[in-house]
Amino acid sequence: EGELVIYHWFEYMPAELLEKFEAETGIKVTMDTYDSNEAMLASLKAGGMGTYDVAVPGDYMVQIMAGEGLLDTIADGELTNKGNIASAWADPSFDPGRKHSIPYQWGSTSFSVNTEDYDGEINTTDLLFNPPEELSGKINMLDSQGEVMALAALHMGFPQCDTDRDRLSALNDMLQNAKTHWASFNSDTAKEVLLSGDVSVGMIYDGFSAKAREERASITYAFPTQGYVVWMDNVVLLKDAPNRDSAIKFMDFLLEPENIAAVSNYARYGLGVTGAEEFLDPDLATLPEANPPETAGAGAFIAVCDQATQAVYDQIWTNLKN
Amino acid sequence: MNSSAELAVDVRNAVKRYGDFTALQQISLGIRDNEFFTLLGPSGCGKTTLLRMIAGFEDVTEGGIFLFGDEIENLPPHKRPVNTVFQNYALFPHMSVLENVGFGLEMKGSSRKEAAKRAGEMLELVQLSQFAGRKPAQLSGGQQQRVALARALAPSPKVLLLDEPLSALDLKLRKAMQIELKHIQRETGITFIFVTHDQEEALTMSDRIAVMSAGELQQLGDARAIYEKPRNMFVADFIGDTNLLEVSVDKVTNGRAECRISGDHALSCDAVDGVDVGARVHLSIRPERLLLSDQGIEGSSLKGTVAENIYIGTDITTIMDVDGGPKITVRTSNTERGNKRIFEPGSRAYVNMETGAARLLVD
Amino acid sequence: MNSSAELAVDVRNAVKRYGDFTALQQISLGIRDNEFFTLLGPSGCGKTTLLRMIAGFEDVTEGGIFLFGDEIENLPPHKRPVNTVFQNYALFPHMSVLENVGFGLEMKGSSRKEAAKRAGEMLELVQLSQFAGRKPAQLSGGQQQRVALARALAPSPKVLLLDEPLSALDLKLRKAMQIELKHIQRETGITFIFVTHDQEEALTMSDRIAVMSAGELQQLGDARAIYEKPRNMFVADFIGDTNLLEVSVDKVTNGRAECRISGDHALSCDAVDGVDVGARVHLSIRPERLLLSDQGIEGSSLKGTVAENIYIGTDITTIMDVDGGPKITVRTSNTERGNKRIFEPGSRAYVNMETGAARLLVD
Amino acid sequence: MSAKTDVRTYTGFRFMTILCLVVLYAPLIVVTVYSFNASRSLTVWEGLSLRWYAEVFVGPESAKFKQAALNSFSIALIAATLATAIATAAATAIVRGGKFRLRTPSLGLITLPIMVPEIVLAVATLIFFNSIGFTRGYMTILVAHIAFCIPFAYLPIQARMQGIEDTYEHAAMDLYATRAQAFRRILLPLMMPGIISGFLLAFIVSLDDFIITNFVKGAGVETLPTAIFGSVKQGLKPNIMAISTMLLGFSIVMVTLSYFVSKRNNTQ
Amino acid sequence: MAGGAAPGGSTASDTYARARHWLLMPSWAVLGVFVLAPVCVMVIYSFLTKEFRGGVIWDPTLAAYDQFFFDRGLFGDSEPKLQWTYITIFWRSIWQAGLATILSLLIGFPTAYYIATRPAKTRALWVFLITIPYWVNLLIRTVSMKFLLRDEGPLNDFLLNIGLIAEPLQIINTNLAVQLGLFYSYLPFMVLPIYAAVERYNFSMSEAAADLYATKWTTLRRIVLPAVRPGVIAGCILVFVPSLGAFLAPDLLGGAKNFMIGSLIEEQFKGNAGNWPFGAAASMILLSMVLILLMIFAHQQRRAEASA
Ligand SMILES: Nc1ncnc2c1ncn2[C@@H]1O[C@H](COP(=O)(O)OP(=O)(O)OP(=O)(O)O)[C@@H](O)[C@H]1O
Ligand SMILES: Nc1ncnc2c1ncn2[C@@H]1O[C@H](COP(=O)(O)OP(=O)(O)OP(=O)(O)O)[C@@H](O)[C@H]1O
Ligand SMILES: NCCCCN
Ligand SMILES: [Mg+2]
Ligand SMILES: [Mg+2]
Repeated sequence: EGELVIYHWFEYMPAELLEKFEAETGIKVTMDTYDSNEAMLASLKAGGMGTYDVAVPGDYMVQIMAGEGLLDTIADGELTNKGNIASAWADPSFDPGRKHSIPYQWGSTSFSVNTEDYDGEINTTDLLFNPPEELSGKINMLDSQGEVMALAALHMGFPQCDTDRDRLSALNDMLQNAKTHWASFNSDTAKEVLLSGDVSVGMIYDGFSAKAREERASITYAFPTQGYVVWMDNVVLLKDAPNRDSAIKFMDFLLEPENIAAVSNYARYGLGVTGAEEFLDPDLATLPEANPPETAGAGAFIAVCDQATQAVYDQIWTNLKN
Repeated sequence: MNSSAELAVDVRNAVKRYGDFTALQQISLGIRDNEFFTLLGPSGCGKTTLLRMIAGFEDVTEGGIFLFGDEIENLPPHKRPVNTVFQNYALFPHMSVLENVGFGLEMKGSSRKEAAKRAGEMLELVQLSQFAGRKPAQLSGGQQQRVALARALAPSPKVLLLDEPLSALDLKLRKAMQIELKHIQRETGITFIFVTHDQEEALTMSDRIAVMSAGELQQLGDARAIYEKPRNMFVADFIGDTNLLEVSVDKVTNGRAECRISGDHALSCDAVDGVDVGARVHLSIRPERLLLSDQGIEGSSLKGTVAENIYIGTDITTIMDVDGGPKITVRTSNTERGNKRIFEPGSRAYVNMETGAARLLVD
Repeated sequence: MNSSAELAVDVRNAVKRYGDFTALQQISLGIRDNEFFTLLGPSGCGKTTLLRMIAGFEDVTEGGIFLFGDEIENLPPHKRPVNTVFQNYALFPHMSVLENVGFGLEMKGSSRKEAAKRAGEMLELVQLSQFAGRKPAQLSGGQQQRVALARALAPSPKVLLLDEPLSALDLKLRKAMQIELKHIQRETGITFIFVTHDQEEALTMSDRIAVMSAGELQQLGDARAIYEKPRNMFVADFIGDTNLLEVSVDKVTNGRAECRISGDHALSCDAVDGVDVGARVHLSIRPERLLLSDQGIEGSSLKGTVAENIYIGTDITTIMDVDGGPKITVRTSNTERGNKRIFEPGSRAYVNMETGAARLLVD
Repeated sequence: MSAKTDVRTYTGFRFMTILCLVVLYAPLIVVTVYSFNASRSLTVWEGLSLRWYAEVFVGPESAKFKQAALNSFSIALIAATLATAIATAAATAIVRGGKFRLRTPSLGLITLPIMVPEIVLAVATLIFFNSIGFTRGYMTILVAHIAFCIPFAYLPIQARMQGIEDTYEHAAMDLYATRAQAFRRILLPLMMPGIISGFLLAFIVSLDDFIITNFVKGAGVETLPTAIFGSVKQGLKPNIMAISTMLLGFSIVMVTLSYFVSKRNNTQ
Repeated sequence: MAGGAAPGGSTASDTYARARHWLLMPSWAVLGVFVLAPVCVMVIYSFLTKEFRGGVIWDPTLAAYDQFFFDRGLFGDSEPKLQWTYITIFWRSIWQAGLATILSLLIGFPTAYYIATRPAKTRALWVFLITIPYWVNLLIRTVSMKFLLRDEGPLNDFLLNIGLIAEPLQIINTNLAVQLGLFYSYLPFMVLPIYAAVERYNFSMSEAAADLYATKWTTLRRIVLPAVRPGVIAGCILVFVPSLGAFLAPDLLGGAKNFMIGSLIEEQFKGNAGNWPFGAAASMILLSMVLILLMIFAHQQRRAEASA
C-alpha cells in the first residue's frame, strides 16, 4: 500500500516492470520524466523538492546533488538487497559507500563512424578533434558540455577540471579549431543523423550506437586509444521524499537481478548488480559497443569541477558555441 | 421640472471644441415639443456636431443640453429617448435589412416576432419590402438611406434626429418622403430635428428653422420670416437665390431710402434703422421679384444687356449685365403668357423691381 | 477605329445581373466626347451600377462598353482614362486631404511636390484649402464629398464619372459647384457622366440626359425635350412636378383631343398618334402652367376648392380639390403683382390651363 | 467577377497560398506516410503496416497517451476559450476605452508573455507557484496556459477591432441598446473573424506548448507534447508518427464536421 | 459623456470608457499573478548572486549584468573589455528572427489576403486549413521538416529528379534552414491576424485607387497595407518575438553550432553552468530590448497619427 513518485529519464524504464512492481507491492507509481541531468537539477532546485521520492541522475550529478544537499541518506541495513550491487560499483567515487544511490545502468560515451564513408583507423579522438579532410563537415557532436569537454580533455591528454591556464587556453584553441570541421551539435538526433547519412562521424552513447548498427550495419562504435567517457545512472533517494518507504522498496526491487536485467534488456546498457547474467539477452553480452577492444584507452567518468574551474569551462563552451 | 419643461430640447450656451478648433460657439436653441425643427446651414457649419451632442455621442465642451427639462449630460445615448438617422447611414453590415430595422424595437423589449412585424411595416412605408432579406451592402445608396430612416422611425422615439435623411433620394421619392415624414410627425407628435441643406425642403417642411454658419446661430424663425426677413447678409444669401448689391445710401426720407449702385443706377427701398446717409450697405433682391421689360420705372429699374438664359424646367433664369454695374439674376416663370417676357441673349432690357422687393441689410 | 469612334463612351446592349437579379437590362447609350451627360433616375434604378461598369469595377454580364471606339472589357480600371467621384466618397482614411487629392497625380507619374502643388490648387477650387492637413474622418460629410471631387478632378481624366457628387452640399455651395463643374467641363473638354437625382440640377447642367428606371433606359434627350416632351408616363412623372390625370378620350378632331376627367370635367389638348376615341390614357400638366382664377375657360378649366397653400420661398404651391375629381397642384410664382392670384384655403376657384400645357401620354 | 476587373485579386497570391499550404503540409505527409512503415526507421521504407497504430491503442504506453491526449485537449480548449474571452474584454477596453493612464501598461502586460523567453517564464512560474504554495498538477498547467495564451488571442482581436468604426455601436446605442447589448449584438459579430483567429492561435499554442508545461505540470500529469517529447528526442518513432497522423485526421474530421454543421445552419 | 473625445479628433473611441476597468480586470488578474509576478521574481533574481549549479543567493550584486557587458578573459581576471560574445549572439538572433519574419510576411500576407477575399462561406475553412498542421507537435513538425530538407531527403531528391539542380542543396545546418524552421513554426501567427484585418478592409478604397491610375501593386502598397497595418504589426510581433527566443528550430535545423538567445538562456537554467542570475539578466536585457523596439514603433505610429 502507498505511493511512489519517480523522476526519471524519458524512455528509460519498461512499463511492464513498473506494473510488476505495483503488483508485487500494491504501491501506486507515478512517473515524471526529464531529458537531461541538468534539467532535472534545475527543476528540483526551482521547487520540485518534496514532490518526488527518487530520481535517476548520472554519476557526476549524484555527486553534485549530494553536494547540494538534495539527497537523503540510506541508512545501513535499510536496503535488503544492497549486497547485490556488483563490487565494481559498490563504492564509486561519485557516491562513496553508496550512501544515497544504487546503480541503475551504465554505459559509455564516445563516437560512431559510418565505415562506408570512412575506411581509415577509427579508434582515435582525432576523428572528432582533428579530422582528416574527407570527414570535415561530416561530424556531429553531442550538444552536451560535460561529455564534449571530457572527451576533449582526453584527446589532449589533460586532466579533467584542469586548473592550468596554459593547458586550458590550449584546450580552448583546440576546440575552436575543431569546430570548423563540425556540421552540428545534436543530442536528440545523434542516432538519426548517422543513420540518414547526414554525417559520417557522430558522438553517441553506446546503447544508441548499438541500435543504430541494427539498422545500418556499417555504423561502428569507436573506443579511442586516448580514452572515452563512461557513465552510470543511479537511483537516488531524494531529500524530503514524501514516500520514503516506497522509495526504499523500489530500490530493493531494482536490486533484484531479474528486475534490473529487464531494464538492460530494454535499454541495452550495462547493469551494476551481480547474478543478472541469466536474465539478460544473450546478445547483450557480446555487444561490440559494450566490449572495448584491447587498444581502447581507459574509460573515465566526467569529473565534477569546483566553481572557479567550472566558470572557465563554461567560458570555453560559450566561446565554442559563439 | 423647471421653466424649460415645455421644451423638448433646450440647448443652452453649448460650445464644442475639437482640440483648438471650435466647431460650435455658444449655441442656444429651444426646440418645442411636437415641433418640426430644421437646422440649415452650409457644409461644415456644425449641424452634425449639434445633433451628435443631442444624441449623446459627443461631449458638450461648455454649456448644457436639456431634454424635456432634464439635464442629460450624464445620460448615456441608449437612455435618451432620441433616435438618429445618421448621415452615413451606419447600417449594421452583418444584419439583414429587416433585422436592422427591427433592432431598436428588440432593444426596447419587443419580442423578435413583434419587432420583425413592425419592421416589415416600416419597410413598406419606405417602399423597400422586397429587400427585407438583403444585406445593406447589396443596396443602392438611396435604398440604404431609406433603411436608415425606417430603422430610426421604428421604435417611435420622442425626438427624432435626422441628418440629411433625404439627400440621397431622387426628387420624386424625396417629395413623397417629405410628405410622409411630415405626416408621421403630425400623427405621432414626435419632435423632429431635421438637418438639410436643401432650402426648399427646409421651407416646405419646417415649423421653425435655425440657420447656422461657422458654428454660430444666424437666425431662428419660421419659413416666411427667414425667407422674407433675413436678419443679415449671410441668411439672405444662403436661403434661396438672391441678388446682393453693394450700395451707398444717398438719401433717407419718409421711411424710404435712396440707394446708389455702381454705374449710376439708383433704387429706392424701405429704410432700416441704423442705416444713414453715406453708409455702404447691401441690398438683397430675390430674382423672382424682378421683371424684364422694354420700359424702365424711375427708382425701380436698372438697364443692361441679357447675358444668358438658363432653362430650369419650371423657370428660366436670365443673367443680366447691368450697364457699368453688377450681374443680376432674374427668374421668370416658364409660362407662355404671363407679363414676364423672355429676352434673347444680347438684347437690351430694363430690370424692373416689384415694390418692396429690395431689402436693406445692415451687415 | 470603328464607326463609334467619335463617341467617348459607347454602351452597347449592356446587361448586368447580380445572381438572378437583373440590375441593368439591355442598356444602349452613346455619350459624345466633350459632352456633359447626366444619368437621372430613381434610387436603385442602376445608375451607380452603370458607372461602375464604365469605370471597370463590375463585369458586363452581356453586351459591351467602348471607350473612344475601343472595347475595354479587358482593360483593368487603372488603365482606363476615367476617374470617379464615388457615391460613398471612398477617401483613403490614412492619408491627409492633400495626399488624397494628390494620389492620382502621383500615380500618373508626377513627383510628390508637383502632385502636392496641383492638389493644393484643386483644394482651393473646392474651398477646402484650410483643411489640407486633416484626415478625412475629421471632416464633415459635405467636406468629404468635396475632397472626393477634387481628387477625381486632379489628374484631368478623359472621362469623369460623378456619382451624385453634389448631393451632400448645401444649396449655395451646390450652385457654385454646378457652375464651377460646368466651367471645368467646358474648359478642359473632359466628358462628364453625371449621376444625380436632382432634376433641376440635371436640367441646368446637362447637354443631354438619360432617364432610367428599374434598369431600363426610358428617354434620352436634352433638357427641354425631357421636360416638355416626356416620352412616357414615367418620365413625365419623374422629371419635375406634374399633375397626372387619368382621362378617357371623347373626341379627336383637327389634331385636338377632348378628354374627360372624373367629375364631369373636360379638357382639350393636342392629339397624339395611337390614342383613339374611348382610350383611357393619362394627361400630364405641369403645376406652373396652371392658373387660379374666378373665371373658367371652356375646355381649359377645372372647378374646385382650395385645400392648402404651401409656401416654398420662390413660389406658392396650392393643392386644389377638383369637384368630384382628383387633387391638382398649382404653382404660383411668389410675386405681388403678376396675374396669378392666391386664394385662401376653403375658397372656390377655377384652375385654368395654359394653351398647350396638357400633354397626352400613351403609356 | 473576372480577375481583370476585380481590383481585389492579385495574380500570384493564389500561388503563394498554395505554396504556403505545400510547405505546411509536406512534412506532415512524410509523417503520415512513415507512420505506415513496417520498419521503425524514418529513413528506410520496409513496406506497409498498421503495427504502429495497433501499438498506440494496445501498446504499453497506450493508457499514458490516451490520458495525455485528453489532458491536452481539455486544457487547450478551456485555456483558449478563457484566454479569448479575457483578451476580447481587454481589447474592448484598450481600443474602445478612450485614452487613459493604464492603457499603455495594460497593453504591455498583455503582450508580456510573448516577450519573455519561454524558459524564463517556465522557471519563474515554477518558482512562483512554489512560493505561493500551489500544488502542481492539472490546474497549474491550466492557469499557466490561460496566461500565456492571452496575447496570442489578443493581437488578432485588437487588429480586427481597430478596423471597425464605432459608428455602428453608436447607432446601436441610439436604438436603445445598452453598451453591453451594443457589444454583444454589433461589435462581437463584426469582430468574429478576429476572435476565431485569436482562439485558434491560442488553441494551437496551448496544444503545442512543451517548455512551460514541463515545468509546471505535476508528477504524472502529462500533455501530448510532454508525453511525446522524450520519445522524439531519440528519433521520431513510428508510434509517435501514428499518433500525429491520427491527430491530424481527427482535426480534419472535426473541421469538416463543423463546416457542414455551420453550412446547414446557414441554409436553414 | 465621461472621458471626452480625443483631442484633435482621430479614430480613438471611448465607447466603453466607463467599463474599461472592469474589462481589463480579468487580464490584470490572470497576467498580473501568473506572468507579471513571476517576471518580477526574475527581475529580482537578475540582481542576486548566483548559486553554483542553479539557484540564487540573496545577496544583491550586478555581477550578472557585468558578465553580460564586460569581457574579463577566459579566466575572469583580465582587464574588462566590452563583451562582444553576447552582443553577437543577440545580433545573430535578431537577424535570424528578422529574416524569418520577413519570410513569413512574404508568404503569409498573400495567403491571408487570398483567404480574406474568398467567398464568406469558405473563409473559415481556409483558416482551419492553415491551422490544422499545428495540431501536430512542434518537435515532430520540426523533425520531419529536417527529414525533408536533408541532403538526401525528398526535397533534394525531387529537385535532382526534375533536373533543377545537379548537386544536392546543402540546406540543413545552414541559416536558411533555421529561417525556414522558424517560418514553419510561426506561420499562422502571421497569417491569422492579417487575415482578420484584411477581412474588415473596405475594398471600395482599392477601387478608388485603381480609378486614380494606381496599379494593383501600388494599391497594395499605398492603400491596402496602411489600412491593414494593425494586423501586419500584430503578425510581425507574433512571429518576431517568439523567433528571438526560439531554440528548437536553430538547434535541430541549424545544427546548434552557434548560440541563439533562446539556447543561451536555456543553457543558464538547464545546462552545466546553472547560472540563474545571468539567465535572468539576459532575459531582462532581451525583454527590455523588445520593449524598447515596440515603444519606438508605437511612438512612430502615434506621431504618424498625430501629424494629421
Ligand atoms: N452587390 C449587389 N448584389 C445584389 N444587388 C445589388 C448589388 N449592388 C446593387 N444591387 C441592386 O442593384 C440595383 C441598382 O443599384 P445601383 O446602386 O446601381 O442603384 P442607383 O441607381 O445608383 O441608386 P441610388 O440612387 O440609390 O444610389 C439596386 O436595386 C440594388 O439593390
Ligand atoms: N473629429 C473631428 N476633429 C476635428 N474637426 C472636426 C471633427 N469632426 C468634425 N470636425 C469639424 O467640425 C466642423 C463641423 O462639422 P459637422 O460634421 O458638424 O458639419 P456639418 O454641418 O454636419 O456639415 P455637412 O453638411 O457637410 O455634413 C467641420 O468644420 C469639421 O471639419
Ligand atoms: N537515456 C540515457 C542517456 C543517459 C546519459 N547520461
Ligand atoms: Mg453633417
Ligand atoms: Mg447610386
